[in-house]
Amino acid sequence: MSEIDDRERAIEAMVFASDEALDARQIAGRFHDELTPGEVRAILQAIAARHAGSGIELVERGGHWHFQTPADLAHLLRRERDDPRKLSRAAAEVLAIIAYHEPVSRAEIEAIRGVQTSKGTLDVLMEAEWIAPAGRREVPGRPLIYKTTDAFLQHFGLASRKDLPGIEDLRAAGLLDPVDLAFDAAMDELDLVKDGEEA
Amino acid sequence: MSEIDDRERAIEAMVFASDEALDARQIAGRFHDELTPGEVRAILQAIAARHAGSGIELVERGGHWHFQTPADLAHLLRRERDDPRKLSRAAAEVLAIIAYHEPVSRAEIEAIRGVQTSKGTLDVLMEAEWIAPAGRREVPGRPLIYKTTDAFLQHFGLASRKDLPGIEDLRAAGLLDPVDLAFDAAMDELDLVKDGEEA
Amino acid sequence: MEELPLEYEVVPAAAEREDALQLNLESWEGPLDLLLTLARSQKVDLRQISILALVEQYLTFIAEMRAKLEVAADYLVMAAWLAYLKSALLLPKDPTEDPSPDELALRLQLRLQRLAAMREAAARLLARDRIGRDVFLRPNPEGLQDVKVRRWDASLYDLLAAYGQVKLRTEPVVHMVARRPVVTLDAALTHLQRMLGVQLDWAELSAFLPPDYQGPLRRSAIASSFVAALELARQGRVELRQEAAFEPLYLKASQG
Repeated sequence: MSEIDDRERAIEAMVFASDEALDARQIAGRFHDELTPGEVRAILQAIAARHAGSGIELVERGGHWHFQTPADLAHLLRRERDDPRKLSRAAAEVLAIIAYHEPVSRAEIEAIRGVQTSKGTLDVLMEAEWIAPAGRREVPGRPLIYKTTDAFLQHFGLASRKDLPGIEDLRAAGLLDPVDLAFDAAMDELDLVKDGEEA
Repeated sequence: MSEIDDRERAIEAMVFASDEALDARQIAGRFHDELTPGEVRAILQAIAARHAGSGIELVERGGHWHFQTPADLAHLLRRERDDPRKLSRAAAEVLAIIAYHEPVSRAEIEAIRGVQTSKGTLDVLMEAEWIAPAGRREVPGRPLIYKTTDAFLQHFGLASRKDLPGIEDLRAAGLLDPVDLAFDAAMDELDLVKDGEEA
Repeated sequence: MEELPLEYEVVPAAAEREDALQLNLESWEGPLDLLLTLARSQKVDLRQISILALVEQYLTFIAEMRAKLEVAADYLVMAAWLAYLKSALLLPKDPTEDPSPDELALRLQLRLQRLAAMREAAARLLARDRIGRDVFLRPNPEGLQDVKVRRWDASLYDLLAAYGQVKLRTEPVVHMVARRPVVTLDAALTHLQRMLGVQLDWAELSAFLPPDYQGPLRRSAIASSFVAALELARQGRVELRQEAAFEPLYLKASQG
């Protein structure tokens, strides 16, 4: 195996030893900024490439990097382990709505689900650190709005929100737009069709 | 990088994700003994060799294998941060006494200060590396005696202890005036300045 | 859209269950959810779904439930609204009606599509490779440490000032109280009264002072004489005059 650069070794050890995922800026800081975050990122990518196909992989989640086992080995490793937190159906839906629509208020979540959201549901998601308040919506009542966190991306193995399954298709289909907006669009289309027929 | 054998990947992931160091027999057991402990050991050695020189190492301790970061990188995993603290008045007094009277024992310091000196005060000065023990006084009890260090001279910008101002200099500088007298003197000076301005 | 296995499988629609008695509304997350479940049982794309058929299914279901169980209010509100929608859809179209039943149906359809999209998104999210289930982290990392290094700070001035205070504290202290020359109030009163007999016109306070009083003694004499003048004025034996604040103070013996 070719000689590994000292800085690459150091960064590899840092990420390996860290008890939480690190981002390039944190790592650069540990080098007293002798390296730029950009350089750190390039080195992280080199490390990830070196581990590709092995039993350990270096992955990026929301800009933060950590080592983990490859998913295809899950069956060998799952033994004697507790299942991760089992989400209720309501919690899973609320989480999905926040992830795909963020930031959203509770009222907006309820508009999609057609049912009131119990306080407990948001609490469970906040306790798991998958969602966090993201300020207030500047509308009457100034409702709190929520967004997903880096821990959410990490847990679900997403490099970024763009990786949310099917998000592009949903957006393209207008399924992430509010009903009012979709309704107006549908009516416009209908009018166009009618106009076309009449012409 | 050459293709890594599936079993090698699996063993690597197992050791990585394990709470504790694993021995070859435990690993073979997870493969339902399709591998002999000897084969497992050979694979572990191959994994260790693959990581040699990187920021992660696979090591054997008493037949049990685990991943760790290389010892020579330990300093990078610790980050030292300065935590500046102002020296207490008591510590400044003790330091000054040692500087003016060195070498002195703790009992002598107390006699000069007129108050008891806590052990912690001397510890702080030793931690700052401004004082150091300088042997023992050949009197009953053989008390430890202290002197100032080169670091002390450096910190306070002194070429040698002879540069410390003498008692007369201190008096001239007003440093031997009682605090209230010194205050009055300062006020007088202020008045002079004001008068000057008015004139 | 592709159907994914849900981690939480929904309760089958009532029609598929023999023991409809055991169904309860808690199986659904509200009326919209029940509608969606019914819609899925039609096994057609939500965009092609017959809202009328769906509404009928819902109303039938709620009617059955009502016979057997206490039906939650929001299900009944939905039922009432859907009954209205159903009648509107069946009646001949009234162009003046706003919103039109078709528009209401479209809105319902859009809502169901959105809920279905999120339901599916949730399932796909939960099916991802999750930490602790599919991928594993290092259980006991060494951790990165931040070590604080204490750095003591003091200036040479601090040091010398501290030494000065030590010296001062331990030096034998002698208090010398200097005796200062003063003119007492009594002396000033006596002197002033005597002088007023001589001086008949207005005169400045300083004119009443003995000319040989100099330095601190003179300052003391001014102070005492001033107080004495106030006292004599109070007794009505002297008049005081001053042009303005800080101007010279003039005295004159009272007439009569």
